Amino acid sequence: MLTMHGVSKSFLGVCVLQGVGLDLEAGEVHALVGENGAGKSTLMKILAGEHLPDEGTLTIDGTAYSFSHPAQAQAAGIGIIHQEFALLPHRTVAENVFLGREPTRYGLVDRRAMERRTAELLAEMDETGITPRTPVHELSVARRQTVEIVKALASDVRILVMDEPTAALADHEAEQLASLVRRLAARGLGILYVSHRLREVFDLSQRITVLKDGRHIATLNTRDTDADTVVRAMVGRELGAYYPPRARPGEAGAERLTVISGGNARISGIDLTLRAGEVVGVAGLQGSGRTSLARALFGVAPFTTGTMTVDGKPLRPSRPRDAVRAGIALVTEDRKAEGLALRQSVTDNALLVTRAVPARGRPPAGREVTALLERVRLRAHGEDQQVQYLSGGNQQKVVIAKWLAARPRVLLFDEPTRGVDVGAKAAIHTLVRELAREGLAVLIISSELPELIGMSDRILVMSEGRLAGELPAGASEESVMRVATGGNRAREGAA
Amino acid sequence: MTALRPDLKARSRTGPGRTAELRLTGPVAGVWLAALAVTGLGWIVVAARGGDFLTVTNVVTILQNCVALGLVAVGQSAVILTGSLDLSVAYLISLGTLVAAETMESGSVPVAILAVLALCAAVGLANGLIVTGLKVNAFIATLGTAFILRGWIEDNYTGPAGRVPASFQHLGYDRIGPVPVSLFLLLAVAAILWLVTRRSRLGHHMYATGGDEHAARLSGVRTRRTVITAHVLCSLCVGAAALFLAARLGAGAPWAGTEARYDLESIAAVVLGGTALAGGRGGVSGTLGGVLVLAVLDSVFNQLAVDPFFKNVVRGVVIIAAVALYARGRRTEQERTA
Amino acid sequence: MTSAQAPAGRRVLSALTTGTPVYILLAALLAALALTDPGFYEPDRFLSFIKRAAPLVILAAGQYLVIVCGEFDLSVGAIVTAGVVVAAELYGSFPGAPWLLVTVILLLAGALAGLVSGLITTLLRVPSFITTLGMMLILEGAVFFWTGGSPHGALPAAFRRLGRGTAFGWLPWAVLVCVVAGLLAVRLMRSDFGRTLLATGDSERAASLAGVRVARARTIAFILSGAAAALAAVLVGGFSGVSAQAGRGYEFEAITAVVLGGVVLGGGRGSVVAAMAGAFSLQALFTLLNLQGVSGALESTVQGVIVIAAVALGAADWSRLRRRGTEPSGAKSS
Amino acid sequence: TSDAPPDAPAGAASAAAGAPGTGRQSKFFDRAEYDRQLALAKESPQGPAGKPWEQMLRPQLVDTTQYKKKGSGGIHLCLSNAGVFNPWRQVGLKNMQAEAGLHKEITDFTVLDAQGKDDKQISDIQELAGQGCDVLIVSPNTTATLTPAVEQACGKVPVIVFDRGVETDCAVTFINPIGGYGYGAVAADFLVEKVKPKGKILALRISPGVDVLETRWSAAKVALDKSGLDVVDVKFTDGDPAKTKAIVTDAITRNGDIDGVWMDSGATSVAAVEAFEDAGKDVPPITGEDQQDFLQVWKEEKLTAIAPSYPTFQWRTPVIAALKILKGEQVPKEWKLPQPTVTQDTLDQYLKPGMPPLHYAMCGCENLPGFPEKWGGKK
Ligand SMILES: Nc1ncnc2c1ncn2[C@@H]1O[C@H](COP(=O)(O)OP(=O)(O)OP(=O)(O)O)[C@@H](O)[C@H]1O
Ligand SMILES: Nc1ncnc2c1ncn2[C@@H]1O[C@H](COP(=O)(O)OP(=O)(O)OP(=O)(O)O)[C@@H](O)[C@H]1O
Ligand SMILES: [Mg+2]
Ligand SMILES: [Mg+2]
Repeated sequence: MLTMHGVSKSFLGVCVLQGVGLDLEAGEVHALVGENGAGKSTLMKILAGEHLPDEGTLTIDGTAYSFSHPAQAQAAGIGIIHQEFALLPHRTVAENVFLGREPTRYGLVDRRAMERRTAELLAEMDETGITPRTPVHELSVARRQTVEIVKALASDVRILVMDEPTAALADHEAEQLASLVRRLAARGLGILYVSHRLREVFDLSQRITVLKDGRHIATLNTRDTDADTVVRAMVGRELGAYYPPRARPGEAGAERLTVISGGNARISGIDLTLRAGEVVGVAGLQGSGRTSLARALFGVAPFTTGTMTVDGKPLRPSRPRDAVRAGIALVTEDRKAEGLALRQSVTDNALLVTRAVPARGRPPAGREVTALLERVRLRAHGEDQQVQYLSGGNQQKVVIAKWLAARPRVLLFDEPTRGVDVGAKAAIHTLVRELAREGLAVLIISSELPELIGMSDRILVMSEGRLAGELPAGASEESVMRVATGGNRAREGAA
Repeated sequence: MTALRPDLKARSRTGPGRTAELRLTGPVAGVWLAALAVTGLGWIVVAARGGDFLTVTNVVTILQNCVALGLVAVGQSAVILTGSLDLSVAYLISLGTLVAAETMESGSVPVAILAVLALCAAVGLANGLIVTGLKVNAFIATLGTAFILRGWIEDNYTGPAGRVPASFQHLGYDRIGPVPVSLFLLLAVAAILWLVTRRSRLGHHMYATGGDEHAARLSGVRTRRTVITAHVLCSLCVGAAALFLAARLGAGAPWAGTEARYDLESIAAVVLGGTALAGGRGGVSGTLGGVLVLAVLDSVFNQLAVDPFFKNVVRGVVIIAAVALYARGRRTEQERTA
Repeated sequence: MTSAQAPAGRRVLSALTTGTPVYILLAALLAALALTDPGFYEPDRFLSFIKRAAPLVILAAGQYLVIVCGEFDLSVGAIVTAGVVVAAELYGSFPGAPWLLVTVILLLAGALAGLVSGLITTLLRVPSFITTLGMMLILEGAVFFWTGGSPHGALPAAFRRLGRGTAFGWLPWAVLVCVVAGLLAVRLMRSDFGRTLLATGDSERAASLAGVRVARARTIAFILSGAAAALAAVLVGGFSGVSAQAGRGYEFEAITAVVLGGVVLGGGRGSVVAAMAGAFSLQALFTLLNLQGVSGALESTVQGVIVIAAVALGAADWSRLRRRGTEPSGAKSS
Repeated sequence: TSDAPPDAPAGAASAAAGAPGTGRQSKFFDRAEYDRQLALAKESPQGPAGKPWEQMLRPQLVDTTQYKKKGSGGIHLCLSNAGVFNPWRQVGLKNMQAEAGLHKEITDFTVLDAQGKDDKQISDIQELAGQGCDVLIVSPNTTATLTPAVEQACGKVPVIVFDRGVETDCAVTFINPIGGYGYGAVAADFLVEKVKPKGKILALRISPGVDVLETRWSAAKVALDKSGLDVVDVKFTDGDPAKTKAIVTDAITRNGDIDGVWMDSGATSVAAVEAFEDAGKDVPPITGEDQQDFLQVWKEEKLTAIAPSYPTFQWRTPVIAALKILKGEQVPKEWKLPQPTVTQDTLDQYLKPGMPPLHYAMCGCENLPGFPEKWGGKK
């Protein structure tokens, strides 16, 4: 029912899409994959009326369209779930869901109808933890995702675009989403599904379209292909082993960081030791307290109880600066809001920490910066390019470079490869292991279990704000999930 | 889907159902409480000096003094809610009174009202178009319009001009019982604006645009139109203020708006009323409270014969302190919920 | 990093192009001045033009620091007025005070006002628009309350030399002060502090999580802006003597100058050189309007139109042109 | 050397044409009032010598017995002041307060300050009228706009209006000096006398559109146009000394020489003088106002100068008038005060060392209690 043909788009003279075509049947889940910056989101945004294409045609059920405003796309029956949330935190769920198409009575907004309809939609999605009047900022990330979906479904959509809907979700939540996608497709919606998680792509889709560098590479029938083929099409070459080798026995050295019965409002009873040279993974469900653990270690929302030492010296970081001075680095889960000054150059971002905290050594000079950026394998137009114009994976590399410049002793990664494509992911994995080899202590929080298991020398599992268990390298996904969901608490959580 | 920790659960049980403006600690209730407190304080201080603060005349004067600033501030809240700003209101008021008085002198009152409203709508439209179309920051854009209006006024008027017929001056002077009619004008305009911002689609879009313009646009909101409409609404309110002032002054005055610094005062009142300068939060009802606080303060100063320069010091302190309190409230709220 | 190092020339180009419209505007205005008044470029007249622009340039540099980290300073005009009045008051009480001492006292007082604004803004989280608006009311009110509306002393010649006198008999001190202040501002923005200030304006959270002392950086910006305003007060007071409205309107002029320079309100973007060029443009515009004999009344109309137009041009998509010039030179690989 | 287009307004046009005219006369120019003021300026006032604030010109006395205060209680005097937004008004208000302090029978003196807001002043007047004042003194912010409020108040209390007028004669008396035409003419006549024929005159005005200033300029225009002097520039200074200096500097370089400077008020005359000094030129005949800083420069630099005044001593008169009214004594319907001019001869009399630079010499405050400290001066 939808056909896009010959779509081209360039930003600031850089060609992002070149003659890309795509078609979608009713009731079909059509996956769109490609490296970071391949142009997936741009194509979807063109479909949603956010960008005007430079060239190309768009027809729905035989009618040609050209959207210059998202409202027009909505009117044509297109709903989109954005890669970045488009929710207003201080407005209620119902207001967000009906934003731009509020029902009216006598010319005034009919709140009651709005809230009733929102409640119905939420109920349809088996979501009981949200009421229509809750302000969105009170919701967890996963629930905001639900609101986004409800919002997209609230109008009469025939085509639903989902741009990395599971990036912020744990596997277990992603499965719930998958069943919803199947139900929607069964209702006759055409669904365009963008994801970096190949497993769910193969799980859900009937066809897969691969983009690379703004070009259409292939459209494959899911049934007739396999992951290796898709990856090869995406990356343009064979990817070797997925994960770098783990630490050899005895490689883990001195204690770098220890926490004894640390706790605060969100987490409690944290006993933790990180050693030089090892990569420790932290698993857990959404909201289990993993980010809170990282934020406590880094002094953002510090421990209020317990003791913490770094290299044997006691440390009570009360703000990030204290942690940075002690040699701790945190790669946050939200790199755009927390990791980067988007309108500054690559260099300025890479040097930010060393400039702000001279105790970590003089800021490296030009040549050293170049070496650093080469080390993280950054692909950019130049060192003076603003990072806002880099793709997600390359932005993440800048974040890592920023920390490496400060020569840290402990590296905390919160979802280091969220929204990062397979190629860049592999590069980051390799880099992480290299850093551990050099004697850093590394902590990785990830919602993607294969990655976590592949990378970690041991795995800590969090549940309800506590460390619920520790598993050795190579533990199975099932065993991790068992500890993470732990008994009847799991059922309560699965709202 | 999410495993709730105990504290989260506790919160979500009380959380839903409450809208921000009903909270007693929220800025809107806060500013009305502040108005009450200032009144009480004024009453005590004045009484201690042997005066009587809450006489009917005095209350009426306070209310009367709210009207002009109230009209402008209510309009200003509309633009500020939308994430914009209007610094041209002062000169627009001046020009409005001049146009009103001159048209009334030579034509009729209805024509004059239409002329003023048309002029204001045009200026608002221009402001909106410059902000959205030319993408000039609202601060600079409306400052620019202010300069343009100023030049126009200075080039064409030397001193007061025009004459307002007695029939129209009723708006400025008459009372129904002890209540000035102009107060009804303010209440009517405020009610309309309240209805628009809180209950109409446009209003929802205004909050959305002010809260996050990008997100609003993605959700299908015509953000540009919304901003333009907010500017027009604001300027229409300014027009109402100009008409009221014309009625009260009996003539048009080239400095009616500027000497009273309606531009900065209205912004101060809006912010005092708890509307976030960045947009997206707050509302008309708070603004009225802010205006009332300023008027009550003024009245207390009058009663106590405070040095006018010292008044400014106190006003500055009050504005900063009030906003600091809101910021505190907002911060603790964030800490609780984030 | 795979692309080649940016050649120095290109970097200069890109630094200049971030403020392109303002340099074009300035060039146009200076050319128009030359046409209007052929004598404009005689050395002493041109120097006196710079001398007149000096206070605004200094204010713009200070305002730039505040704007670039995402704030506003509306109190600078009041600081200028207060500075002049306080200086006169000081001389009223201590007629023999050495000028350097009084100048230093003013600078410290300006810095103090900035410190207070900065602390209120960063610690109490009051939007700086409000903080500095309040500060403006407080300063004006307090100074006039103190002096009863009119300053008591006169400014002696020694104090006024910076604003009025010349060095070596031909170079106005004000020009020298302006150049030094400008160079310091450029130096500052190139320093680590300057870069972190920019990053703070761009993303407060990212900066704070990178160890930047955000509140401190912002407060320093306010302090410097306050001190710059006090320095401007020394020049203004020196140039024209005691006046109770010495700084009237300077806050808006300074902000306009900075925005003309392509600096984005909200922070994180723009160069201090362009901001100062914005101040020169504004002064050139005033001079031109004056020389053209545009009737006093219409002057502000013309000014309004030009400011809107210039900022609109700056907001237009110049980056498209710019990008062409900085197309990556190194091949993509990896 | 001006490239101003021929149709440019005011000064520029005349410079281009070299004609004596200074452009069209302001539409607010009122010939009859102009003639009346010039005539008044020539008359000598009635009243005690040396106390100009008690003098009156061509008084038409009216009966006030109806306002005579009965009973013995103290007098409650009220003032609705437009504001104290410039030094002139600040000096004036101090004069009035000191005058009120002179009289024991005044037990209450309430001042409401409208801070330049017409709207607030209307409320202030309403408030005061309902507050049991014995006399209400009004210094209106704007002439036309306060008329209705004053009319209302007239029904309740005896009202005295001063400085700017209102468009009603319901007030018992309206106190003001001769006026703007008189001011402008004195200054212009001085230049006509002192400057060589066809000399180049620079006219500096504060800002357009202010009626009290417009009258000053339009009177000067009449005199200058007639004289054959060449008004090369008419510029607005916004009352900003820095801008004034710049304008004068430019005018000097552009015109080679300036032979006389006319100013519509004194705030910026020192800046104009300095511009000549900084340019290394002799200061030509110049006009100013009775502000101390100008008088001081005048004396120190031995200028050829004149300072017409809009005297601040007029702030004393309303209190005196109020007392007269409450005693039932006659007062003039329009109490025209003299408007003395500071000339070379009287310069020393008005120049008071130790007074602040923005003080107005014509304050008539020298013998008031608290002088000079209250006015910011030193003994
Ligand atoms: N508004 C914009 N201005 C300039 N460049 C842009 C803009 N939006 C996207 N780009 C660039 O276009 C390219 C494609 O981006 P797009 O977001 O479509 O990639 P993507 O395939 O969705 O990647 P990811 O997997 O990281 O989400 C990137 O190089 C990006 O930097
Ligand atoms: N003290 C805090 N103040 C503000 N925000 C916080 C605080 N602690 C955590 N958060 C935010 O709350 C969200 C939920 O974090 P939480 O620790 O509860 O779960 P999590 O297990 O870390 O979730 P995830 O699986 O996304 O990492 C995160 O986005 C985090 O940034
Ligand atoms: Mg994307
Ligand atoms: Mg997390």
